[in-house]
Amino acid sequence: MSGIFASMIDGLLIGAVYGLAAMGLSLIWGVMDVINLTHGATIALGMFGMYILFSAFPVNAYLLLIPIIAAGLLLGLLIYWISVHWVIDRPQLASLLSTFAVNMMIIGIGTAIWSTSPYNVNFTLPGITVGAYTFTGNHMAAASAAVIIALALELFLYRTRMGKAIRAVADNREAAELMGVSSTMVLALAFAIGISLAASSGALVSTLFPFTILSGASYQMKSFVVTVLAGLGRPFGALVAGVLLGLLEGAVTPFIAVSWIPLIEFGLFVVVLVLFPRGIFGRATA
Amino acid sequence: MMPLLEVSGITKRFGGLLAVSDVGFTVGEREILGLIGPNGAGKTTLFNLVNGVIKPDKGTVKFCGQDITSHPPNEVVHLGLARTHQIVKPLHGMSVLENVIVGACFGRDYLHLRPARKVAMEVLERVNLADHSDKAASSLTIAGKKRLEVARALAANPKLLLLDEVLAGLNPTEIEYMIGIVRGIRDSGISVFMIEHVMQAIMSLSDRLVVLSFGQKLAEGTPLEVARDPQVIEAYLGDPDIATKLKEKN
Amino acid sequence: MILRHPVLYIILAFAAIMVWLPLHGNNVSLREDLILVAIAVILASNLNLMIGYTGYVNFGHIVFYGLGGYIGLYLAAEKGWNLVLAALLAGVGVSLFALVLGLGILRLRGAYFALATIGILVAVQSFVANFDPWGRSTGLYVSFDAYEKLGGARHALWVTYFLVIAVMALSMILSLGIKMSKFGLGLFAIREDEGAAVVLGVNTTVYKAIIYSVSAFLPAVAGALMFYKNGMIDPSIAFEFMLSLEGIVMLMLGGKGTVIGAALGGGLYEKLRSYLLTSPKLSNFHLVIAGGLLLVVVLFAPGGLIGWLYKAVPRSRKVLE
Amino acid sequence: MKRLVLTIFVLSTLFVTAGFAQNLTVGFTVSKTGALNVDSLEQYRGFELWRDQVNAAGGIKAGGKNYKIQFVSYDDESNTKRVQQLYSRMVLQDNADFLFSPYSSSLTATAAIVTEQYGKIMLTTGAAEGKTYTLGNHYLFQMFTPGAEYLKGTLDALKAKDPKATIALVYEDASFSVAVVNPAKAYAQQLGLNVVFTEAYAPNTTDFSAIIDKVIASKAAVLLGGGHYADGSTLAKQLYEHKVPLKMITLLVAPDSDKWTELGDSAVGVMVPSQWEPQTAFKAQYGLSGADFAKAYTAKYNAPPSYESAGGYACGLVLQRAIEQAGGPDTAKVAAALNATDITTFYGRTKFSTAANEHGLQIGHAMVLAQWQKDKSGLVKQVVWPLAAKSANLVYPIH
Repeated sequence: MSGIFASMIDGLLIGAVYGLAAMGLSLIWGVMDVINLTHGATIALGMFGMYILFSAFPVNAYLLLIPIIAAGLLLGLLIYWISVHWVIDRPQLASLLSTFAVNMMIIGIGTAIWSTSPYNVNFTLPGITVGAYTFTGNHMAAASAAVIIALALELFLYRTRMGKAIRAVADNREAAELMGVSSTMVLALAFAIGISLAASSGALVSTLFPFTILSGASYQMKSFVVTVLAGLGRPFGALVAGVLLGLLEGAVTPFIAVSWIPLIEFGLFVVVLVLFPRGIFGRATA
Repeated sequence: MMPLLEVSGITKRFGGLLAVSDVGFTVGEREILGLIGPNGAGKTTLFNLVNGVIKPDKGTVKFCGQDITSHPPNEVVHLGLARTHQIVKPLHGMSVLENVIVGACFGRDYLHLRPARKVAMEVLERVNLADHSDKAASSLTIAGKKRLEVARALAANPKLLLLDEVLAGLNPTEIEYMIGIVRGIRDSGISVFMIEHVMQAIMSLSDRLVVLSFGQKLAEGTPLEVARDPQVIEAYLGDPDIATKLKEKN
Repeated sequence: MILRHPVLYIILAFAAIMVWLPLHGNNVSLREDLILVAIAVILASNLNLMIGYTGYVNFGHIVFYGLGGYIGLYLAAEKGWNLVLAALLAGVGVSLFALVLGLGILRLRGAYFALATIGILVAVQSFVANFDPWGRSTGLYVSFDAYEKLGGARHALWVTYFLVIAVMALSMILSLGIKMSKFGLGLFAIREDEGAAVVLGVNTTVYKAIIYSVSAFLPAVAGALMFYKNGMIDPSIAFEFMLSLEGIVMLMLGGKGTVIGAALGGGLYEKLRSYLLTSPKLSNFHLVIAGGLLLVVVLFAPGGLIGWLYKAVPRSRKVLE
Repeated sequence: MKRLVLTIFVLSTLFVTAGFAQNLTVGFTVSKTGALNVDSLEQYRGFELWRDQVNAAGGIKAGGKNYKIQFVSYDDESNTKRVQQLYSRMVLQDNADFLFSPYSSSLTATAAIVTEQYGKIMLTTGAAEGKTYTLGNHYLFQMFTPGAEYLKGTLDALKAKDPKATIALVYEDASFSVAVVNPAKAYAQQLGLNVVFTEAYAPNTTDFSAIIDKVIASKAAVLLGGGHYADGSTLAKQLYEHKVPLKMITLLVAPDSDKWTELGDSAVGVMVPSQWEPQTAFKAQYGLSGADFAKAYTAKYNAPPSYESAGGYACGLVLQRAIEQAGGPDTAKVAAALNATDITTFYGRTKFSTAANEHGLQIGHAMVLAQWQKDKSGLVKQVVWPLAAKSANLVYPIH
């Protein structure tokens, strides 16, 4: 097997996890026009959630996703109530800053509890070896879990009453309210789902790499890139864009030093923003 | 004599929708040209094409003999073409006076702050807002905000003023007052090109009228000629209210 | 005009006190505290030009400070330039960079612009971390004897302190000057309604690019001075995202859009932070407290301290605006 | 009358000197949190053990006085910016008499700027990078053998075992590892060894899969590099998970820690260049023996000492001797005594360069190469190079 092929498969696997993280950001952004800056902190909480649960119940780490998703929903409702509910009708800067404030508080509390030292979740699934290259079991499991969660969300948004209400509010909040949708409840739920997605992506990452309370920040950055590539409010598009970003990383790394990747990614990010403000896969401008 | 504004063959397409199609007309010195048409006819789009907020796909706009097609709005103002908005856009966080100073500062004369303040006070007197000059722009009534829109545009010392539905949402007394302001503007030597739905007002104010329907120019002429035009009546039959008014005018 | 403005004299008095306090009794320890306060005021004041005056949230403002630090340190330490000259050139260079960048990204509005500034911060940091002449991730170091040119390290630290105070005073005077000018009026119009501003004749493209560039100048000069004083620079401390965000906290705390508010917020926040960081019980909670403070300000007092003052004592607005 | 005055004078001097032990404040920061916490804590324990032993023995006796050691220290969070603030604070507000360095080359280089600016002596340990000492300092003294020596032992061993083996250099882009790898690359060429792949990764990297794919593609048989504990342990773990067919792995710093055994199978066979190992028996001219140090350390901390711990303890020992020789804590005199130091302790020989262009650089100390090997009792760290100091034979290839 050639190097670039292996590298792209690695990229694809990790890309699914980037995509899952970005789905949370994208959903919240699209539905309520809030850029959720607690995203990174929530990802980190997902990592530590997995660490705590796995330390207490050393079963298959991927089973522990279920309680983490549930806890993420509750956390999301809490964060919504603290930082978003009061400023939802104010200019975007207000929610940007209020969610950032909550982010600082979460990071502060997390630092007080866990310090900024690295932690590990010591759970390993057997990998698959093809030629000289081995793909770890954890990467494959994490990528599969990400895709399953993404599909579940897609089903929820398109097949259930509540999901349809969320999409209606995303399209036009006033119209949805006129049609009897309680927008506060829908917004709170969408936010909670977004946070839960972020937390579960954090939990998946924690099974792959060591992490600190600050690790969420870099995945938050990646989520921005992915969300902008995908276009706002398109959660499943975010998954696809995440996978593409992973593939891009995989395709590029054989030829340049890995340390150049952020420059390429974020340079691309700025260029896409300026040239295609609605995302490469976004809807055409009206 | 050369017309002040000369628009020819202007066309704009949004996706599959032809918003403005091959429209041409002129506005002369000291003239009031009215622009009417059913909702969605492309009137505001036409304004946006004239002052450069959006760029046309085809056609030209000439102002004082100079081609200003696709010039950005801020340059168009410097040349002496100012406008108001249908949905008022006051600078909320600033005072009424500051709003008008902005108009004077960045208008045709590009005044410094101090002379701009003087001009702004004069203009506020003209539209009877001088007593409110220190108030926040956001605290004005809708009538006040409409007058503020006009004042800001006037402060630019324009040769031609585009007024986009300055009468909409006003009560009869306020309409009467605003009509007086518009007449005064023309009498001071400024040409006016205005969109209006209040038929009686536009019929009595305008020297000539242009009728737009589905992005196309349907008719052009004096109010009387336009009102008799069978095509116009047909177009307005979809809007019986206006059709009745047109017939009354006959 | 500006000479008659009371705020000018408040600024000058503030700068004079900042100079006098540590000089009186040769209090080096106080000087080290105050230089951080001055830097906070510089960052908050210049950020205010974007957020407070023009209404554009710049999350990556720190990029100017860091790049200024790199250029300044490179010229002063590696090329042996005079410090003041190196700092000024850093300011000019970074301003030009901002001007070019601004013409591109200022087409974006609202949150999109804010996100682009984050992207730029990360991209620049990554570039510098891979840039050989600037020492990649390890950064640049000043030779210990470089300070001899300024009369030895002890003396050099005082010289850089006075220069930073001067930059601080200039930042505030610049804010005041812009606020009182026609240029400032145009910026406020952009902040309130960019669409209306352009129709009123404001050349928004040029105005935005200029203010973006101007807001880069003094932070870059300050960065050059500060990193020279610190003796080293590396990508992680030059482009600290957290510091960029804290600048926004300072501004919101003091009151965005006002000259005094930006300075007040910068000064207070830095004092609070250094107290929390060195207090053994609270050091772990400084982020929690700072975050809580920001949340309270955003939710309940969007005008910040100055906004609150204006409400409580309406006459104060007449004096300070 | 005269006699009375003299008696009072003598008595009072005696009273003052013998009656009160004075305190000497030594300041340093510890990375209690952040990426460097594992290595830094081990270094701190070395400092602490030295202080406790000195104070238990009544303090440092110099010039007829007794000086008890007290520490002032803060958490630097593994962050260079904090280091500068805290070293300023220790000099200006806490009035530290002497300073020890934080852990790691980059933090130390930053701290050195402050200590030089204020003219304070700083003994550096856990910091092998050498460039700092060429910047014209007067008060820096380095305990660690400089970076250029780190990989020489490995390369010599490789030359002896398998001169045709291909080498990949994968290292953290940080002061220390750069200072190690650049000269190692030159040395490998000098030995005629074949370096087929070189790449630096950003500090705080956690995902090495892209680099590992490249190492596999390069068909390298030997991997040298790493940086500190956090990244080095992660790299070793991922190399193992990806089943990279390597015959030799030498990583900087990380494998020296006692915590290395937590990596399980990933830990086996990995080598580390070491400043000191318990097995290296130096005849101490000053202070305790290596065996006593290891015993006291293990008793106190319930873990064997690493070379960071030994460096920390030796740092105190060398300062102690210099204060004794200087007859007190006067900065200029202690600096002179340190400049004249040439002593062998349990940690080995210590001698600082006095050349103006590299003042304080360590020129007396030598390094060994250690390897984690499996035996009946589990994982053991053995000294395998130089051959004269070996406690076991080098295992090559690992698997």
